[in-house]
Amino acid sequence: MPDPAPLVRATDLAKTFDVSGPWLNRMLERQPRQLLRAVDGVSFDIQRGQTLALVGESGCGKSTVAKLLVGLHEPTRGGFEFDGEDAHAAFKTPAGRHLRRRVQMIFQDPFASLNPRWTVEDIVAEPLHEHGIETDPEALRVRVDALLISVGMSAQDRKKYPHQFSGGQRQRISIARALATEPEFLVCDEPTSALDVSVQAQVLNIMKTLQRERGLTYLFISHNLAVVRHVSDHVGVMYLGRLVELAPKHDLFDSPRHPYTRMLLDAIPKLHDTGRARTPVSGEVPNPLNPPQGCAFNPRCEHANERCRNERPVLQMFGGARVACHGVEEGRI
Amino acid sequence: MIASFKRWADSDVGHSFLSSPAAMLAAFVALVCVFCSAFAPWVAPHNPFDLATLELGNALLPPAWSPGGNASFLLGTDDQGRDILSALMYGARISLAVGLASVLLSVAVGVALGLLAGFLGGWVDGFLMRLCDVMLSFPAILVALLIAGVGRAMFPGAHDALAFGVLILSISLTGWVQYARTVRGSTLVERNKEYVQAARVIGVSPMRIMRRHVLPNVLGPVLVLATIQVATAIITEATLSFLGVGAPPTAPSLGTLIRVGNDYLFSGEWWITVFPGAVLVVIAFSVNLLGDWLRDALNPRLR
Amino acid sequence: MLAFVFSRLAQAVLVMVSVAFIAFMLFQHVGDPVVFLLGQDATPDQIRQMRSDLGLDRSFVFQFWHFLVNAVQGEFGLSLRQGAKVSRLIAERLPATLELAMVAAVLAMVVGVPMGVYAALKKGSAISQLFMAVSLLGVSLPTFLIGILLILVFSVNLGWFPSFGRGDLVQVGWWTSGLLTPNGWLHVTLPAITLAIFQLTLIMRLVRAEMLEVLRTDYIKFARARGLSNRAVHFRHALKNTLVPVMTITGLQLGGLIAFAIITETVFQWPGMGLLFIQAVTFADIPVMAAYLCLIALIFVLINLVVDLLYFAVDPRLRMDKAGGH
Amino acid sequence: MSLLQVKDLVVEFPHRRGTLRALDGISFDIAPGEILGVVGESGAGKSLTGAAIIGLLEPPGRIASGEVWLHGARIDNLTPEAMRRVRGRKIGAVFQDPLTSLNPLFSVGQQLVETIITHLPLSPAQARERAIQLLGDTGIPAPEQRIDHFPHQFSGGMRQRVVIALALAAEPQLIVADEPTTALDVSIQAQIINLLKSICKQRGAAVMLITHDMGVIAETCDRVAVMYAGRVAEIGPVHEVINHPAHPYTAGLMACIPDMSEDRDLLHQIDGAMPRLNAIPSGCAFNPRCDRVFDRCLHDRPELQGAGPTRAACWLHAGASASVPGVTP
Amino acid sequence: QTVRIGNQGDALSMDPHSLNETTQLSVTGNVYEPLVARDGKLNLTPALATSWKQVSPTVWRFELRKGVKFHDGTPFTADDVIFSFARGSGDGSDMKSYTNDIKEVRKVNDFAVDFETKAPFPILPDVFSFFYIMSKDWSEKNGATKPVDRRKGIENTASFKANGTGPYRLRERQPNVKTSFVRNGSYWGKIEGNVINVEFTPIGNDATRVAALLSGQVDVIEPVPLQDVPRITASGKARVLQGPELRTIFLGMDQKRDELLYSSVKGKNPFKDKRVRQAFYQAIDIDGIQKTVMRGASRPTALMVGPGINGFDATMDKRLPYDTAAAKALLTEAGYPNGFEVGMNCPNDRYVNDSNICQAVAAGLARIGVKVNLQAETKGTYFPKVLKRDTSFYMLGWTPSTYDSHNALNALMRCVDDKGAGQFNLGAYCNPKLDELILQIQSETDKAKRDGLIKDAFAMHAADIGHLPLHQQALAWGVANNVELVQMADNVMPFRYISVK
Ligand SMILES: Nc1ncnc2c1ncn2[C@@H]1O[C@H](COP(=O)(O)OP(=O)(O)OP(=O)(O)O)[C@@H](O)[C@H]1O
Ligand SMILES: Nc1ncnc2c1ncn2[C@@H]1O[C@H](COP(=O)(O)OP(=O)(O)OP(=O)(O)O)[C@@H](O)[C@H]1O
Ligand SMILES: [Mg+2]
Ligand SMILES: [Mg+2]
Repeated sequence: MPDPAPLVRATDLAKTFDVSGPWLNRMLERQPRQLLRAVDGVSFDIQRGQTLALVGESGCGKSTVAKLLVGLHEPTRGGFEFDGEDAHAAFKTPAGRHLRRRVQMIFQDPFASLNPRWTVEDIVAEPLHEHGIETDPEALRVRVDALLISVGMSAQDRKKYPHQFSGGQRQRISIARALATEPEFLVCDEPTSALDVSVQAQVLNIMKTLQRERGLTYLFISHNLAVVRHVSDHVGVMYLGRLVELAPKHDLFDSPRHPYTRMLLDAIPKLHDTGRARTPVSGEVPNPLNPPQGCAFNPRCEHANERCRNERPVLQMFGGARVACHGVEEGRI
Repeated sequence: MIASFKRWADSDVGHSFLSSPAAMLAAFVALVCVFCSAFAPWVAPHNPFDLATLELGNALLPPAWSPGGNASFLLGTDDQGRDILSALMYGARISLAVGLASVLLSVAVGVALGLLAGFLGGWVDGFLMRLCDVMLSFPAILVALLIAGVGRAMFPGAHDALAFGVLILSISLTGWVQYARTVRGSTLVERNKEYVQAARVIGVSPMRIMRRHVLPNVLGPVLVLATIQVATAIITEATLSFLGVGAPPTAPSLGTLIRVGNDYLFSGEWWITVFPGAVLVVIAFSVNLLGDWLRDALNPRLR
Repeated sequence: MLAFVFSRLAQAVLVMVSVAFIAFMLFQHVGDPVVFLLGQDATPDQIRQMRSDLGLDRSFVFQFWHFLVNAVQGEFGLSLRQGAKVSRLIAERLPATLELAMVAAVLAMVVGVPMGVYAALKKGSAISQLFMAVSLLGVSLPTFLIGILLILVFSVNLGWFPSFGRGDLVQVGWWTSGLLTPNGWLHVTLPAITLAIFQLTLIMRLVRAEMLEVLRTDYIKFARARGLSNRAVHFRHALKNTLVPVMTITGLQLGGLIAFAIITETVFQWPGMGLLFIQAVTFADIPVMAAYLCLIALIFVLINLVVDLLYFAVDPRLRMDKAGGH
Repeated sequence: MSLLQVKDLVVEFPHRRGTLRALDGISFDIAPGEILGVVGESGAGKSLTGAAIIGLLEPPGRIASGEVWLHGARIDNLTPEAMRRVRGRKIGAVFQDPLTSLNPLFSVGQQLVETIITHLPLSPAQARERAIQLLGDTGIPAPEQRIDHFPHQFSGGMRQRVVIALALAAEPQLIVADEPTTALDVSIQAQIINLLKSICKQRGAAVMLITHDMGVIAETCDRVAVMYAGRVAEIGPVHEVINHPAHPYTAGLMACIPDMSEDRDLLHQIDGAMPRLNAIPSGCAFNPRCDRVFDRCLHDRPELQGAGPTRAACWLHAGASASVPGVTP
Repeated sequence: QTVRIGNQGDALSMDPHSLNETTQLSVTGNVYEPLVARDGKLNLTPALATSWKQVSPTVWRFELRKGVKFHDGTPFTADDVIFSFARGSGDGSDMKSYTNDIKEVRKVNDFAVDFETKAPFPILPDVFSFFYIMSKDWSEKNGATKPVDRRKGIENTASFKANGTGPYRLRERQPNVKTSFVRNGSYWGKIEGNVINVEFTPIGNDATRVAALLSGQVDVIEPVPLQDVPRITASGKARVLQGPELRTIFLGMDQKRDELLYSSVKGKNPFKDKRVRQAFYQAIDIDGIQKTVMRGASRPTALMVGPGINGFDATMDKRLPYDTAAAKALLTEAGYPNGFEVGMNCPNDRYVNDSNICQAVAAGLARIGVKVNLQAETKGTYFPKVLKRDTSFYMLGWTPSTYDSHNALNALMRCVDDKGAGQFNLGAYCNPKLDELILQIQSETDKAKRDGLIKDAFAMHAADIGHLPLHQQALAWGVANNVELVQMADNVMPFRYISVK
């Protein structure tokens, strides 16, 4: 059955950072330009009302993808279509501001993502102001109250400052702010990784409830696979700027194919399975400035062979999943 | 307004103020000085700037309590018959005004440029920071000296107001660099904070982000710096006046009074030197104390 | 590394040229040297002649260009007032200023750093409060007043130190040093104290603030957790980390020392560059002013360079990053 | 005999609006070679407990009452100098962030050697030998070369190994590890935990492992203490606590954790937030959030009491010894 | 015996022809000598010339002293005189004003020269006292045949070294630091004092200079700030020698422009009205200034020259009375009942207490309703400005370098032309009748008649109130108790008169 047109479609998204030293130094020391391929050709679709999770180690480019999607970065290559419209082209035009209303983001750190000098009311009202959604002060107040209540806070919290709230409450304020423009697509960059398990549960529950009520679409970034398994419909595994596996949740967790995915799953401590000795993951995360030849994972992969060291694998369909691995392709794994 | 004051009194800063005798004393002294100078025309017993009231016959009177003193000149008079006490009030008024104005000017320029440099980055940043380097390689006094000299030569109109303008300009011309650097530093940190990114995602324009989000959050260190710079500016003004480019002699600032008093250090007329010096020290000291306290109070890590 | 030095030197040239340019622009307004070159009985013709002889009737761009061309050849012309080569005048004065600044800098360091460390370690104690308060006096009194008070007390009333000049000098090559004779040391004492007081205050407060910051860092906490002695924690770990930023800032302040030396030199009749400069300003001696400003800019850039290099030497993070780049 | 005994430890912060009691009567003990996990919400007082034990409470924090015994000797009232000798020698510490725990201006070797020499009667050369050996033991390849490198030249995981080597440098009997893996990558976390575990087993050192992560606790520890608002809510053998939590808070906490093995639409959640230190409710601190609260909870403060193999501070177990029915996830 | 002198300024150069300025000439005058010198009372006295006479209206003959040797041993002859006058009137010399009137210098024999002037010149010997004679040989050998040439950037040996015939030799020269001299053992004349070594040190800062004297680091200081006189006297270590100086301090007003540059009065120039000038005159409390600002160290004057200048006449030295009411009345009469505003320029580091005097004047004027906007500034910016006549009301001091009234009349009171007349008449005061008188004075050779003309000229100027004379400031030298010296009214300090006990 062909999928309906996805709400979000990223095609070959790439972002390269120039991290070279100043020109003079480079000339004198004869150093080449240093380019960091933070995201290197990532493609995915997200259907309306669904959640795609991105997982991977620190520095693999998850946040960069997120920032590309909300227009905080310009892509070096590739594009991102939102509801059939080229979002990056639209972000640049004044008329494209309406798109900003439909795409919002929730950040990782609830302590840094709220301006410490603003009251909750100001914070939540800012997008309403900015987009001229609500200009009448009284209506604005009502609207803010409603938003706060919708994320499980009380209307009396309006006049307080962020520092007067706990982490979980702050994250709810961020969500309220993100919801103010009634977006359809929410990019959540590790929204709970700074939070405690008990608070995390509260936040995840709110997100889920909202999704159910409003039909929100999420891109959910995390390195916590247990959380990912809980919230997502599809999961993408990233390694050094590339997707190495993209699969429906159950496929991925039940039958991981890429050796890296397997390694990640293996690294999750199991709660009710105490005292189990795991085979520790070996090796270090490679330097993104100087990625290995061939498959980026080959230095840490026990299945790596000559081909893996030279040729870069591309994503291919295997059953329900798309995997970029020579081993899987060759049936070795 | 009231709410914010309440918040202040209840906040850690407010509390730390109320529990620091040094800060309160300094604030009190500073307030008294500011009051006396702001309301000098009403508070001062004489108007030392009104030349018609000066009597050479009253010149060089010692303070009222010493033999030969005159009760209407509490702290004595100088060689023109100016009442020292009144001259101090009027002089402090000029010094404070020059100090405050030059700090305000350098804060305005420095903060604006620092914000721009930090927020825009790229060649704007590069250019502004090189400019700072150039400014820094001119020692402050030198610049002030040159500007003051040039200013006076270029506008020979000789009106006092202009002289002060030149003073203020020359002091702020080197002062802004510090603010620019500080603000740029904090802006670089601040602009990568998630709340700024959140504002960008919402679609707030960069200028607005700078003004409404970044600016208030980088003002803390600026405030501290500014407090202390007020004292420094007053002293710079005194020094410039020592080097002969200060306020006009008929409307002496604290610095000019000290410079003049300087000539009386060896002669018996100690009061001409001592009182202006003491007032300058008291002002500078209390402002510095306030700045010190503020620095500690605003630093959450030192609380 | 090399590139770094290069770019700094390139920057130095740039800074010096812009300094000279600004200076020349300003000189148009600081006075007319001819008035002082000719006595009171000079005729208008003589004055006109002199002006055109000196090129003062040309535009400042022309004068500036002329200056640059000469400066490139290491020539700054003759002092208008003294009729002596500017380069020689400055070379004669340079040792005096540098010695004074050095002594003051060392004094400020040697006294300021321990005071700052003490004030940080014993935060809140009576003595450190006292240090803080007294040091504030240093920035609350104008330099010239301090100088004159010192003269009044120590040379007029007590007669311990001389009130002016450098005293007995020893010639070492072209460098004249006052630091090789006891008399020279007597002479340098009061000016050096005057000059050092402001820096001392800054250094002390800076060391205290930095030290307090460092003492809060995790690695200090971890050092304590490893059971290291207080001495090791404070003076090995904390102090070293404190001195890195302190070094940078005080390095920059050295330039300030030289600038403040103008006042100190005026008060103590210290025959250094500052005195030369202030006299040049009084008499609109343009070549001297221009050369002085350029030299100051050069010294500044050099100091910055040295400070940065020191920074490289002390902080392995910078050192290794550069070396590891290849 | 237990290696470490903490008895009724109270830590207070004198504050302008009254004294904050951050730890309120903590008691537990650790046997030699045992790994005790400490879990709890952020701000529950886990780190403070660790800091109090190694005598590094930051002023104005202070131990107001209670005792800490190490190896049968009381250590909470030692002079600073005597306590310094205990630190490093008898109790090692590992902190959360390996990036900031090492002094950037000193090479790894310098920091190791200085620690070893401070505590052990070795010559610098011998100390260096030992340092190299320690680095090797913690799994750093080519330790002879790496020893002269500076911290910034190591990756995060390796830095944390260096920190562990430093903590082990003088063969302490107890290691307090405060969130040793939180700052690390998922894949490195397991390596570090395994290392800690195996090294301690080898050397017979006991570990107090502070973490948020129940999974880590489950895999690593022998016993676990659950803290809530400055108190121990429950303490007991690890699988008991996980599988049969006795305290409603523990039960809630366990239920919050998304489970890999089952699908649920919504997670269990404990409503509300942990009270602030200045507003701890009377009675049981958990009572406003507890779904099984009853009268007594509102007035009387529960002490740790036997609840089967574990002990819990909950009135549900007053005199009882079975786990609470109905709260097991 | 050594004497250490602390002076406010330094001789800029050792070249006797490079700058016509008192300090410089005072210092170099110990090493070099003129043909005709002045003694302690400023009377002309033979130096390198033993006698002189006017052989015709335009020719003076000078007989030179025999047996005089320069410090390097070469004998002094007529050639040196001719060379020196050639040097002093050539490029780069600042002494041209002394040689301008000379047409030719002729050698009569080795020890006599004739000076031919362009016009009859009755006071030629008077203008020679600051014109020093250099050695022709030495100058040629050292490439110092011209004073310094700043344009070409060429230095001049004579700036650092000196070879004269005077009582002291230059031993060491560190510009602006220290210059030391040693007594010339083979001096041709008698040296009155006993000083062997002289150390001359510039100390610019007043307080420092006083401190140096009080702490015994120097033996003589010049000048002493007036307010410190009691302190020095009370110290018991030193005393202050005070005496009248030749310099006259006065105020000038712009009387030429039709509208003042810096004034509230538009469309006309109030200073063109004599009543206004007189009102200003009478509003100045000169006695108050003398008493408090100058602490007694001044001599109020009604004339533009002081005692000691040829042509000074004590009978004319009567000031208009200080009378605020009269001044106010005059102002009202002139049409300014409420006064007006005017800018005043004043140096603050040139004359004794200069800016304080201006302030006191401003205060006096304030009492008759004139608001003075006083701009006091350093001489570096002050003089260029007023010399451009960019001023409405200014202060100036003048010492006739020839010790003759004609110099003052010519520079200060003549109508301004561009050939040097009225060059320092910065307010462009102009009275054609006075101009005529001054021309007459210039060429009148009969002394009595000439003095009469001078008297008339001064009377005419006083009647016009062309300037507002204030006072002659007093010299104040601080001298340690063990030092004796002669204070000269022209502020020159010859070391030969100094003795140390
Ligand atoms: N503005 C930037 N300039 C240069 N490099 C950048 C920039 N932003 C990110 N990077 C680099 O890009 C790579 C990917 O970064 P990104 O933040 O996307 O990783 P991440 O997967 O979100 O990591 P984490 O889990 O730590 O948040 C990293 O190596 C990072 O250093
Ligand atoms: N200096 C201090 N002044 C006042 N309260 C403090 C201070 N330091 C810590 N506290 C309080 O003590 C309590 C316990 O802190 P602690 O650091 O032990 O928590 P934690 O359990 O380690 O939390 P986390 O998981 O976030 O590390 C917290 O509520 C904290 O606010
Ligand atoms: Mg990220
Ligand atoms: Mg903690």
